[in-house]
Amino acid sequence: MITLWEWLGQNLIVVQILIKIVVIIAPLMLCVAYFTYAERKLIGYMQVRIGPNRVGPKGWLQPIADAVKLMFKEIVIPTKANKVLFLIAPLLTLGPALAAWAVFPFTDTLVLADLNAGLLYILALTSIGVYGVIIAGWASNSKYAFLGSMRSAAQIVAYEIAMGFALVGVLVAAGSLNLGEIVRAQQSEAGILGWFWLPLFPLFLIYFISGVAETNRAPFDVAEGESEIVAGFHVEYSGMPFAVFFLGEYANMILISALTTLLFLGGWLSPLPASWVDGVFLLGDGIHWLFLKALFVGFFFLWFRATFPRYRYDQIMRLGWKVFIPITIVWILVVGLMVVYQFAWFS
Amino acid sequence: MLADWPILSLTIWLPIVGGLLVLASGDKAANATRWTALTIAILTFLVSLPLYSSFDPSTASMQFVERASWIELFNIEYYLGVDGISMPLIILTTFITILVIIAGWEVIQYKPSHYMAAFLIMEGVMIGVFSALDAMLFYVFWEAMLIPMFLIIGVWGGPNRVYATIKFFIYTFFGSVFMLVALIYMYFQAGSFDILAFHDLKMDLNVQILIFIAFLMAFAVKVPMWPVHTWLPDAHVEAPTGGSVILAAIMLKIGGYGFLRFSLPITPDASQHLDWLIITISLIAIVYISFVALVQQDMKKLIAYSSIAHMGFVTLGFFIVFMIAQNGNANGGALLGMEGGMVQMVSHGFVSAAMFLCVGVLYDRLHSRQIADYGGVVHSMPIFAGFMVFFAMSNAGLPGTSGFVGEFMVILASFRADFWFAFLAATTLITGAAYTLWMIKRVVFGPVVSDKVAALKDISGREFLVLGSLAIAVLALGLWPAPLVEVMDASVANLLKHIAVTKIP
Amino acid sequence: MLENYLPVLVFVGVGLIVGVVMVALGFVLGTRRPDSEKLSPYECGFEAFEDARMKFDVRYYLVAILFIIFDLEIAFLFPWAIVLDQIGMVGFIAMTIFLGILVVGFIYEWKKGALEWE
Amino acid sequence: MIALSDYLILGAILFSLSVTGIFLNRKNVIILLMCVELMLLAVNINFIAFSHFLGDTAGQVFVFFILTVAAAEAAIGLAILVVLFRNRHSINVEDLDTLKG
Amino acid sequence: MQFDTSSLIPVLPEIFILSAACLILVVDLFLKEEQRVISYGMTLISLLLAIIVTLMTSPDETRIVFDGSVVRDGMADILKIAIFIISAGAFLYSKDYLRDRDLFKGEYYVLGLFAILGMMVMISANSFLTVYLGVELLALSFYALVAFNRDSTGGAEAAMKYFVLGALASGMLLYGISMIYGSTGSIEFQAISAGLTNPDVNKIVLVFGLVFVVIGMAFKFGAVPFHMWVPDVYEGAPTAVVTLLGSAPKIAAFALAIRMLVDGLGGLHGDWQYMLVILSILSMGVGNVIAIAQGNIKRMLAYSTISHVGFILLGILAGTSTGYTAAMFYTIVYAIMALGAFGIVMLLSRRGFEAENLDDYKGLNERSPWFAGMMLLVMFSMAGVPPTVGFFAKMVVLEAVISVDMTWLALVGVFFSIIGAFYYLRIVKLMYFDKPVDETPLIAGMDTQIALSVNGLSMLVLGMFPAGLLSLCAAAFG
Repeated sequence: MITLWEWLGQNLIVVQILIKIVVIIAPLMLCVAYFTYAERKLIGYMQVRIGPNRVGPKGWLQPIADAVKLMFKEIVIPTKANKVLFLIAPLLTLGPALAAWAVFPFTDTLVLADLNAGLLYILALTSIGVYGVIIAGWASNSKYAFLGSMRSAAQIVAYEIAMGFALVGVLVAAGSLNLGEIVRAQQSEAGILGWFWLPLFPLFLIYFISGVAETNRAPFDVAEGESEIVAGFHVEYSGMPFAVFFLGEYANMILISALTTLLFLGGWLSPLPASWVDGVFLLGDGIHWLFLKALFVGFFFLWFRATFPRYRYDQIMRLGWKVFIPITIVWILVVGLMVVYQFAWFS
Repeated sequence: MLADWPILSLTIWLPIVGGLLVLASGDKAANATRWTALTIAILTFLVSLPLYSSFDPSTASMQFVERASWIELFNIEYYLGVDGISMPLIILTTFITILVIIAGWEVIQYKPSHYMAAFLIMEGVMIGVFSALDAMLFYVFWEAMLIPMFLIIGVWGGPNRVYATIKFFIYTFFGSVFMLVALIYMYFQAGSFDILAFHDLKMDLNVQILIFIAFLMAFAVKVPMWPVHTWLPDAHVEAPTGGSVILAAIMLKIGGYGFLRFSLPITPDASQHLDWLIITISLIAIVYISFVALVQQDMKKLIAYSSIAHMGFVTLGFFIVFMIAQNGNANGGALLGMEGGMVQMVSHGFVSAAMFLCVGVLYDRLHSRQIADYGGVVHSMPIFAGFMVFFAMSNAGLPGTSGFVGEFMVILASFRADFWFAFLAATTLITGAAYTLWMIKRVVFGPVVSDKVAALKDISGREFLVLGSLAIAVLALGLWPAPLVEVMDASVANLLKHIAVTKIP
Repeated sequence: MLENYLPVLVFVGVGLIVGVVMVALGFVLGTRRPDSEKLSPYECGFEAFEDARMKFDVRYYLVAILFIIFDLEIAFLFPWAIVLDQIGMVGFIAMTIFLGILVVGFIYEWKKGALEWE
Repeated sequence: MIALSDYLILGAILFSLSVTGIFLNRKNVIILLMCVELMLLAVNINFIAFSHFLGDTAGQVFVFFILTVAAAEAAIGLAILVVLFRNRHSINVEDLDTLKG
Repeated sequence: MQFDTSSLIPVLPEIFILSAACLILVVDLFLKEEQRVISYGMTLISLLLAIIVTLMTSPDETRIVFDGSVVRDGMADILKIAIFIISAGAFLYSKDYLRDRDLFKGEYYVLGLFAILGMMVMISANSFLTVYLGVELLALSFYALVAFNRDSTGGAEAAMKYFVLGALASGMLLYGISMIYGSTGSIEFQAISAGLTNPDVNKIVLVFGLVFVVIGMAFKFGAVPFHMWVPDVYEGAPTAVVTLLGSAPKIAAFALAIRMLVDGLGGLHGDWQYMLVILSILSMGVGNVIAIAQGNIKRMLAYSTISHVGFILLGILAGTSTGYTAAMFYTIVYAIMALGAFGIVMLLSRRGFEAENLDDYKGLNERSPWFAGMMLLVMFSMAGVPPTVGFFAKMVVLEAVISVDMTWLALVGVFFSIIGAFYYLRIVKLMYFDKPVDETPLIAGMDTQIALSVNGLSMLVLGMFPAGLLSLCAAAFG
């Protein structure tokens, strides 16, 4: 028999990793929880309401209460549903949304796994999400769920292409698949003006909008479309499986926001030129910039939901195929030319 | 000089190109088409005559040679030439074709232009076979014959024509493709497809035997020899008169010619080794097939079987030479047998053509070939009856007709080999007379069997012309065969010399 | 090299475990009082009268097919993008040709209406 | 360390599985398509393994092209499947019998 | 990174065809239904120009470009030009057929051009990668073309079978390639060829790979026992597509065999020769025998194709330059014959009527003596009867086989060709000896008539003067 300590000693690396993972996931979950709170609160204010305000001071404990409520809800699995797939589907949404953070560089050095193929890994994991949606719709054996999942899948794959092209633009600009490298490539004397959002402005917009569509968020939320197909692919879900879907969706939103920050907004870099702020507390590069920027981007998710009406499905598809893809192709060539001729940002 | 002209090419291509012209002229003006065809046939005959008149009978080497590269890659040449063996057969071809065209004058009403064209093309191709000195050229002509003949039998033939023509095609095709393999094999030994080069080729006995068998398959089917003769009665019966004539008069000769040009000189050792086989089946053809002919109810079938029997003489004459040589009668007997076979071929060309034409004359009138349907024809068609009796006599080997000369020469030669061969061969004089004359008795003589026969009209001027010219040929050859024998003398002697030398290295 | 991937592997595992634990928690804590009405699929009050895995619009197939094609184009673009600064103008022109052909196909789809939804 | 032969055996197993699948499957055409994809992946494993152990990138380039072609193949296969289903209302392999092959 | 623009010149024909295909694809989109003939015309003009481009860029010596993946040599030029001409013929014949069936669409031509491009890539391939890309481009285009008539049940089914078996073949081929790559360390033919002599090469892996490569190739050729798709595809696909599929791709398949087996794996000749012997005998046997039992002319021609493939393989397996010349000659000749045969089939088909049954050919001589004559020539040529060119094709192949002391194989070949003669004769019999069932006169545009006549007469002309084409083929193997 070996003792626990001996075991820990032998598998020190794994333990270290586990600890690091917990350090990443725990705040993340907290963020997710409070993102929902922020959403309700913000939209409330935008619509001149107060939003949640009963549970705890100013409704601070609302997410906790929601979680507890969902925990005690009955899990209904419809007859004729494929039980195994029905339960696996939510996992396929949440799992990748969390696992994607494994390669996420929080600062120059603070990264769990510094992969050279980091961006590919993230692309792969975010693509898995669509399986969750399709499997959920299929396994539920409900017309609405099925319809919702089909719509959602078609939409996700359509925007995946635009997103992929936008990423190619970033890669051309950065010349690396390593997320850390991508951020470092944006470092320059120009500060905020040196980040990729400027030379890649169309791609930046498209990436973010595609991100919104990918996460099935308003105004691209026809897959849920409460007024038409009640709740889309997760109409039959209740209790914790529903909560997992829900968490997955919000975790994905945060992931998209953070990725947008990394790819276009300089990640942890300070918006001010390094020479100005060198050594100045909090104005220099640091993880706090990342948080701020991600928060800023995340805010748009909520803002969109509050202000835009839902798109029609054909409009969504048209936007994805006929607007975004041509623009991205053109802009990839533009960026390519800029890189080849070492124009401004790429000298 | 005349010899500088490409006479052989002319005789080959004139009818072929002419045939295409006839084909193109179509059936709208049928008579004009017929006249065109006839003109071309006669022209061809005239063009071929210098082959005889300018022929130098004193040499065995090839004459009227034309030689040009055809397919360089495989050393295949357009190489033509004739010697004493092939020249008479070419003249025979051009002559018979004229008769065939005339014979089909009114009889053929369905697409006459196609009919005439087929025969003209056929003529050119057959001349090509006789004059080709490049094995591949020979083979091309050899196989090309099949296409027009296939169509002639199939389109203008009798009720069972499809069966007959496909059988004809497959038999002959089957026979010849193995020859192709043999030719290609020899090409690699000799380095070219020159037939004369093949003659000088040295090969092991085993190889020779294989090649001999390959050739045998091709030629035996064509001749035809027992037991691969079964296509012939079918083809003859179903073919239109012209088809039968060409088939019997010329195509069968091509098989015999093949033995002389290929089998004997190229594989003399194998020929000697296997001569018992050929002699045996030749004798079977002569004796057994004659009896088969005896029981035929259909005139064409009867003549077809008689053709097989007569061709048995040809192969007998060709292959008896080895035994004669063994018996010590070196040259004289061998020459006799060989030349007898050749004369028999030419003679049979005339006689069988005439016999088929006679049957054709009757068939055109009554649309029946059954012996039983006729009787007493002599009463309504005296002139025709005269011709028919004459040709029947010749077919039976009556002295004074050409049929006698060849048979007699072969029988005579056989005596020098083995008495019993000669005896068996000679039985044909009796059986041949029996089946021919019995048919004549039933068809021409006796009481008139029906009103139809009584109402028969005698032959027209056109038919008279055809039969008359054949009769002259038969008579001339029978009374004075020397001109024919003379031209082939040197070539046959040369051939015998070739055969006498072993080719085993 | 490969050891870099260990945290990733562990992370994927943890991600899934989090989900599993949560669902399991729901099963443990949640009430379970199923009845046939509750378990029937949502159908606007109707009885569910047929299997819901019905035939669906062929356009979804079309989108899937288009996606496969385009996604692979992206796969080609990725390596190119990373080394573009090294392969320079030749590389750029090569990819322009590639994209040009892609655009031809794209125009074809567009005109043929493969991109229309309604 | 994993040996080259291990990869090759894996490739061979996958390959045989897919070939068996193509020949034995009598139910669903889609499974045929999946078998085809599996076969190409088996080949890819071979290529990558060889490429790695030979230290030569040609194999990996090859894989890249195989992937693309596989996608195009899948696309066309699906398209044919749709046409087939439209005409036949079935994607059952056993129903593919109007042409006697 | 250095790039030599002169290396583009050898691939100009490919570039040209690709551009033409893209251009036609786009132009066709903007055409009205009644202007569709423009796409057709552009396709033919492109093929014509492609011939010119090929001739103009023809190099004096073999050139290998793109890091050894593409080769341009004499054989490539001849085969490509043959493909251009033959596919132009196929396009020409199929116009009316497609019109009558509402299939007259630009896609047919674009897919056809892409298939041609695939063939060109196969022909010019100098590495397994290029070979694979060519094979797939060809196959993918044809999968789509076979299912071109979307309302045809048979077409969809044929396409599905073709697709699955084709993909299986590609998989086999790739698996073999991966083995060869593993043992020789290269995918480029010259390097492989050199690698074979290396004593360290693992012979077992190599031969294992070779087997799979040969199987894949046999699939593409349609050689027995990998022929299952051929009759079904020929029967199910629209005749216009079969015309294209049954003619030019055989040339590409020949090039495939030469490039892979000779250029790349020539050192293993002793090993693949036996495989090809088996394939060849089986193909000739099964093809000829089963063809006799067919009542559908397209199926009959499919089995006839299989038997001809056996003959082509005979030439290749000889392993000498004479053999390759013979096989090349045979392949080109076969493609012309097949083109003619399917041209006639399409000529006889009308709106709403497919002249597929053998009985539809009854009495063709009554209805149109000229085209009956052309079909006669094609059939005799396929049977290998002189003076048609089919005879010489057979002859040179037999010659090649005999030259390597495999006379027995030549005998097998001729034996089966006699069997084959039977069913070709049957067509002739139907056309000439039977009364027509259907008296509808044949209508065809002047262009089709001329093309068909040229096609038919070429059997005869090439048969009388085969030296030119033969020496061209021989020059390819210097």
